Amino acid sequence: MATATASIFLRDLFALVMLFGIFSLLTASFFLNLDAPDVAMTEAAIGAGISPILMLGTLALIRNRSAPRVKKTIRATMAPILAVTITGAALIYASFDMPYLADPQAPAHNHVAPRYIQQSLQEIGIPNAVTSVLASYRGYDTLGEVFVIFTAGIGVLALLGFMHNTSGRRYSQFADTASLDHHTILHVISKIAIPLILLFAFYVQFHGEYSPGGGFQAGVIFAVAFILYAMIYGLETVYKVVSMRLIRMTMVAGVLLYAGTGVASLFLGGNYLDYGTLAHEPVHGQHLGIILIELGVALCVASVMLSTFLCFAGRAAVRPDEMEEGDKPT
Amino acid sequence: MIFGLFNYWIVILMMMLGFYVVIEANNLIKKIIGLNIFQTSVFILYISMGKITGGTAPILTEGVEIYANPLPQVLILTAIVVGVATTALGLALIVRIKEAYDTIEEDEIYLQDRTLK
Amino acid sequence: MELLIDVASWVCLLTGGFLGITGAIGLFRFPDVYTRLHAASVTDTSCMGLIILGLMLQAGFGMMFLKLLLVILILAYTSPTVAHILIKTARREGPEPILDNKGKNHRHRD
Amino acid sequence: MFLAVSVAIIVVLVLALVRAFLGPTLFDRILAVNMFGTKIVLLVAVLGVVSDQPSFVDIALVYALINFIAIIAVLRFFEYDRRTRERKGS
Repeated sequence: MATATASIFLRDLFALVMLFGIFSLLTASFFLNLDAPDVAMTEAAIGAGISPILMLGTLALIRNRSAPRVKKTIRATMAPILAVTITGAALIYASFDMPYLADPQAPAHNHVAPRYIQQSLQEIGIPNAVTSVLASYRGYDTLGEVFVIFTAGIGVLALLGFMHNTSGRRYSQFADTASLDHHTILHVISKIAIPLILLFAFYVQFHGEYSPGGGFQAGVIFAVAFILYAMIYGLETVYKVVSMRLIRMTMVAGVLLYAGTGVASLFLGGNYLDYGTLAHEPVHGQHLGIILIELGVALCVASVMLSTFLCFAGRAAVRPDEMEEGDKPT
Repeated sequence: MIFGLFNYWIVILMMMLGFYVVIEANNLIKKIIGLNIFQTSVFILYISMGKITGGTAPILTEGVEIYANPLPQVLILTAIVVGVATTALGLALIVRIKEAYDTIEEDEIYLQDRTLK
Repeated sequence: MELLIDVASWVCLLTGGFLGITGAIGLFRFPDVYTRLHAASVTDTSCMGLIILGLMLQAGFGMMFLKLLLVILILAYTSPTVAHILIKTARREGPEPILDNKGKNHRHRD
Repeated sequence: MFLAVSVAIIVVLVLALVRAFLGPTLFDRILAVNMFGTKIVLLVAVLGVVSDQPSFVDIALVYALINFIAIIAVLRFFEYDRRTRERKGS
């Protein structure tokens, strides 16, 4: 099923991005078929939502939609094909030693997984094993991932965000302000939709212990709601709600909340990120700790995604070649 | 039953497609998309390893004994979000490259670098 | 009673599936984007409604029922909106619609 | 019965996919993408009812919302493009 779309060899970049969206949706349903609803939700929200939006933002900024046809020598065409074929053949040869799909005897199922599945209900007390592994057993990993996301967010800010000033006054003269303002129906519908999306994000966040969901997904959905708002009502309107400064603050606050939970458990006599000490009973402590760090993850992810989008959009609103000569970044 | 391995073959096929796009494409955005396809194939590899016969989604409920392996799912869940964050970084770099070189074709950038020297 | 509900839901599901396929065929048979959108969006919305209605009847009242209701609501809002905006943008930017000899081919701008 | 519906949806999916590949204009592709998204939502909902997991319907909801937003983003992109051209023209 997923192979169908994998063959993306189009020259038109725009169509490429559209097909990439389809590809992600297909992958997500693939995950669902393989019993991974959490991952499917993440992939749908990210792959079909955020990444096409960012790619479109890039396309809007670089302004050429199609890649030119390049004449290549035979060697330049054959070499990649050869390399790919050899690697693929080697990998297929290697796959003969792998366990079959869904084989219960596979080594992956026999080491730590049974313990997670059997014990997590007593130790952590929440039904969604993915959440308990994510937040508690593998808390260190997740902390690291959050830091990576945070760093990437800072990187994008450093690369694209320096033309922002937080009040947004700079681009009022070139403004691409209220962007889709002549689509009345869209305005009405999105006014209904945005609170719904926000509500749904909260549901995903706080119900994530019982059903698929959690900080990562909720953060993305939350950011997507604001992105929709920005796309329909324009950047300036968004800055009235959340200023760039606020987004940066929440970005840091999310990471600090996560790390701080770990430090708090350290002070209360446990190991780092060992939430059992946060309350009188270990299970309650685990609950509290998971809620706290999921909140931190959601804050960080949401603000990173939002700031990335706003960087791209803000860049599109003030184009360097349309600015005064003196304004150009050096 | 050798067809029990078909998930690996799908993964390998996708991985090689992504790989091919990455090394063949001249356009930087196409490269990023190739990278994403490669990444997705790795995700599918992990998730398909977590699948287990007769299992259900790892949300513990009464009366269900077999669950899919939660560990690869956790790894991939975070990897997806990290993946999009790094993709965003790559795209931001592309925007800056476009501003600096006025092109996003790899050979033209190379040519400009050569002539500068 | 149970049989009645079952039959009703089957009818809904089958009609929905049939409509979906009709829309997809329309996506191929029609000559330009406007007629294709006509084929797709009308059947799309009704197909969605019917299939989810059938599922709701199958699921019985409960959490599932409410969530499916929410899905219907959201799709019923968004799907026609998307069709509307798509056609508006296409009219402004995209190709001219194919009209017969009597039809006028003004491009409207606002 | 569920099987029949799933097969119907999958047929539609394949057809929409082909349209997205062929699509002479961009709008055909967007249309196909939209249709694809809606049908995936339906497929996930059917899957949720069959396996009796209400949480799958949550995922269907996410798909529906994301699909809507992605299409809006595409159209916003067109709008932006048009404005840039107009600004350059004037």
